[in-house]
Amino acid sequence: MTLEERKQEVIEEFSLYDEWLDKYEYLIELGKSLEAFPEEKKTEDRLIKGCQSRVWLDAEERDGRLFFTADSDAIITKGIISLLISVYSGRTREEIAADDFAFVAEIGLKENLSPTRANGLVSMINTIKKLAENGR
Amino acid sequence: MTLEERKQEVIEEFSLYDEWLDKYEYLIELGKSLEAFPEEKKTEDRLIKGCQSRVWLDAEERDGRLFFTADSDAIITKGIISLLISVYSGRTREEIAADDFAFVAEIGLKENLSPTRANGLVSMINTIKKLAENGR
Amino acid sequence: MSLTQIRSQFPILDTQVYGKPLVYLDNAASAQRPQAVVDCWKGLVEGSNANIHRAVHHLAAQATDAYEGARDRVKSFLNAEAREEIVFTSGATASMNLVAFSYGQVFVNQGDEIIVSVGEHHSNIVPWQMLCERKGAMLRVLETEENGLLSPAKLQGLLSERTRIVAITHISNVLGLVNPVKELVSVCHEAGVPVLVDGAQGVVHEKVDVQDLDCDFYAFSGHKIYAATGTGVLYGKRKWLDAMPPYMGGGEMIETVRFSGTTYAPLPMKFEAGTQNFNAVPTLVPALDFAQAVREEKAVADEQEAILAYVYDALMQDERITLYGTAREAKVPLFSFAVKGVHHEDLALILDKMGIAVRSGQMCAEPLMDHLGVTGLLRASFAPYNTLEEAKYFIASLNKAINMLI
Amino acid sequence: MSLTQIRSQFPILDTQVYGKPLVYLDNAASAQRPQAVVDCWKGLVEGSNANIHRAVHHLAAQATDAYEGARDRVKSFLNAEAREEIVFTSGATASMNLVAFSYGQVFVNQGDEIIVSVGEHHSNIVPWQMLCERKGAMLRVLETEENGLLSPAKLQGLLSERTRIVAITHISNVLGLVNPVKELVSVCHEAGVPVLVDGAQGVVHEKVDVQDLDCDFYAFSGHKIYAATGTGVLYGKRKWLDAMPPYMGGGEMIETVRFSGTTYAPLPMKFEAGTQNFNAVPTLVPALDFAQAVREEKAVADEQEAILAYVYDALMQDERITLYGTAREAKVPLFSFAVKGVHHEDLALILDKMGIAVRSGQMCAEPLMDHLGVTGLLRASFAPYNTLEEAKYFIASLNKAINMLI
Ligand SMILES: Cc1ncc(COP(=O)(O)O)c(C=O)c1O
Ligand SMILES: Cc1ncc(COP(=O)(O)O)c(C=O)c1O
Repeated sequence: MTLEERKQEVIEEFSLYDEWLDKYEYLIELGKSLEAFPEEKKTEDRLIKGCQSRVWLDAEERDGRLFFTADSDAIITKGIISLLISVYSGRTREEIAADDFAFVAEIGLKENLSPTRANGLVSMINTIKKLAENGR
Repeated sequence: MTLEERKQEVIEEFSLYDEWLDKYEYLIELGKSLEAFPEEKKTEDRLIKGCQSRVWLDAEERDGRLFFTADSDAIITKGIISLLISVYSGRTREEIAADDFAFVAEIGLKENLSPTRANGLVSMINTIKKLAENGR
Repeated sequence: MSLTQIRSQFPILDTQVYGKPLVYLDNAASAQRPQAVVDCWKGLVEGSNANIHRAVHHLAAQATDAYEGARDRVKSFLNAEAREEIVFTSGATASMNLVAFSYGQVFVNQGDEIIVSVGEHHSNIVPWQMLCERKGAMLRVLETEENGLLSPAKLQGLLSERTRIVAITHISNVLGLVNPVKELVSVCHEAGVPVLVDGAQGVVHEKVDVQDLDCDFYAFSGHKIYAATGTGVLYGKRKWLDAMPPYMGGGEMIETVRFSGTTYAPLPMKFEAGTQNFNAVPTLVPALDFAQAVREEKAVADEQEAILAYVYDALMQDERITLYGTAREAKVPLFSFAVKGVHHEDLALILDKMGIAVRSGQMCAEPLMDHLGVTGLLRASFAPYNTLEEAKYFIASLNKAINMLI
Repeated sequence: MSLTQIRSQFPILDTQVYGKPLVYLDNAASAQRPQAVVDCWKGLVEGSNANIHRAVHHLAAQATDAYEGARDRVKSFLNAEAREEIVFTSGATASMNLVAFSYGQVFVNQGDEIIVSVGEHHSNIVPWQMLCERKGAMLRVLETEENGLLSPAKLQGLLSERTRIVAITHISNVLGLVNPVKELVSVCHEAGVPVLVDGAQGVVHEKVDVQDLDCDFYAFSGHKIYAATGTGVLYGKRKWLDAMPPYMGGGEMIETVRFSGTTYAPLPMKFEAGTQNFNAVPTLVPALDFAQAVREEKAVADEQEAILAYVYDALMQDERITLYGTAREAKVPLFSFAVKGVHHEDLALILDKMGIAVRSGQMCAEPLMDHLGVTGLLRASFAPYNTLEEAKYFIASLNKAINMLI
């Protein structure tokens, strides 16, 4: 699936949920299903600044593509980072760097997750971009 | 004239003036007609604190009665202190100390002369009272 | 005043969030403002708007009267001895910084000690840390008892020859307990040590009489007690305020400004540098009137007591929940708690979507969080306009949210 | 926008005082607030009232957006490079105290020098005097030229190896002249000395571009530029703000609070201790929008120019009157003057009774008064909602008042 297709898919998935609580149920599920993140990787340099809850993000490059892993101590945040990962993992640096991350607003996350949380989201996005641009 | 009669007289004089500007004309006249206050008496201890313009007040006791002299660098203030003097000069300490100075409000000075100026007025009244109670 | 009448004074309570009626339980962060406060502010701005104190024109006179009238109201509200002991600031934080700087400037030297409790808000810790750093003084920390209260005996044990001031909270914004301030002050005064009381929460829940408490300083914010934001109060005993240098310079806090030397104005002007918040400070009058009126209203007291009992019991009985600040006899309806295995922020986010505004996180009391061994808590804080019904909806919603997350 | 349309946004302008239409010419002390500012404040209080930044609930999000939106607006208004360079304070006085303390704490030591001009407002003198006293530094005073302006050449002559900062006003609140700030800054920067510009009046009358001026700090108050009281701005170049310790402690100006040591939040939070004035700060948006709109309006510019010309000429031509701040090319419609043989306060009192609000006294610039050899002055300061007709009424009334008093 191309990046565009995957984003479209996420937008459609979210459009199924009218109710905020259902969106959260979905994010919680996503969070719970996120692949385990090794404790020893929860280091300062992998911690994303600007989130109220703690979020760790790591990237590995394989065959010219970036693969992300992540964790958070809050489950909804974990669901959000999980969602981002599911979209951006396996893409090339160029693809990620060129993306505008606008789909996040389209699924209503940005507006509705409060400014602090939104800042967290912005921080997550910025970190993903930075990883794509510079590597760690 | 007793203190009460003199106060009544002042209230009646002021009631002649509907217009604030006329009251001020009258106060200016009073100020201009105030007996000269010797320059050498313009000392710190005769200066009334709490007035925006400078006001000096002095009291002398003769035959058990207090006689006030005063000056100010602003003419309306001078008119006001002149008015106060014309009411309280020649009274006994007891008379002054017992007075409530309420006639000042009745002629509209307190409310209309702004808080700072009103504070100045309050300071003048307090100084007159203190002079009556303690002497200088 | 019935609860309905009280609620009708707060139009915001009819707001819908995400299509649900707003249940505002973040009152400890900031209260809502009654219509009378809005009207007061609007009336001043539209009718009596001018800079205060010095000008002699009509609008300035009106504005000054409103401002100085607020000082009289605060004086009577706190039962201070004199109006000169009431200093207006921009908030409780500014009040405490003022004391830390100005008292510290004269009375705190190298090697001296300052005592704060572990349960203090950052605003009653950081200014003292900054002072200690400037002066080479040391901060001593009074721990809370198991039930969350401060103990006069323990405080006594911490006082030393070098203690220069004790800074403690009346009611912690996390624990929601009324500390025995009078006894704490008395213990300090026996040792000749003055006490600053952080009354940011205390003034909201308790009738405060500074002469009875005998505290040396009492600080609070307008916005937590229904007044406009940007307003704050510092009560200080005259003997201290007189002995302290100004905190900020400028405007009319002076007697004479000369390049050869400046002298300062008498109290309270000495501490009110620059143009004051003259549109907002007078809103303290309707705000404190409201606070006092509801406090004296039996219907309100009953509802508050019912809320307190209901929520306290519900939280204490739920085995998944750990409530902090459990001393029932000293409790006000302000509850901070952890839910086992669940992040406070997740709860806050879900409750928000149910229309409920609660606070999550460290609540500006990180040392207390560390002390309690948590990264943050969830807090629900009630005001006189909250109902038992809302409390029940909150508990039911909390239960639902926990179940979603476990 | 016609002048009538502008005036209609200020309901207070229809007030009658003593049965006379209000003519408000005390704008330099505080401006009036347009309807949009009242509506903004009211809308926030009644619809989006909650403490900002940390809470994750809906009202807090709205309140935070409004507050942080104001930061963006101020950034664009001043053309700052980054929003982190915009710090909110309670007013210009607080902004300047912040710099005097925090910059002074790191950069000013015993024997160092600070330069201020003789024409400064107390708020840009006293904080520096207090700093000098704490640090054993010295205040050097830059005198104004005969026409009231500050001269870059003269400033250059005053700079020394020990000069650590220069603090000067953009427009004096007494003299009403636009100082050549860009040139003054350039002279200082050549010597490696940073410059604080007191923009309390400047921001009202001039389009300010801090990157063009290249000043290091720029301070102003909301209430003088149509916003709610209790709001203030400090612009500071990031390199300075980053290097400065916080001024006040508490609330969310921290990264981590530990008794073993506290670390501070990044800009701008580091300087915003305690609950901010979240109901009022967002009023800067409609206020600055208004300021910008009227500035770009030709009808307003023409009327202001006509007022300036009319009043300037009238005052200069009257032999009984001495106007201070005469440099015509740098003049804004703010006039301070003395009348021979007449006390300024008498004039202000009489004008007040004619409906005219003017300021009398030292105007918080006592050193300048001493320098000019007067005990005080009368000041009339005009805003874009004032009319030429009002200016004419003022001059006629002044004449009448003088005649009453001579
Ligand atoms: C030139 C100047 N600087 C500083 C100030 C102080 O501003 P504020 O009193 O609003 O803090 C004023 C106004 O009073 C002023 O006119
Ligand atoms: C106990 C306590 N102290 C101090 C403060 C600080 O008050 P403010 O932020 O209004 O300055 C607060 C509120 O945040 C508080 O709850």
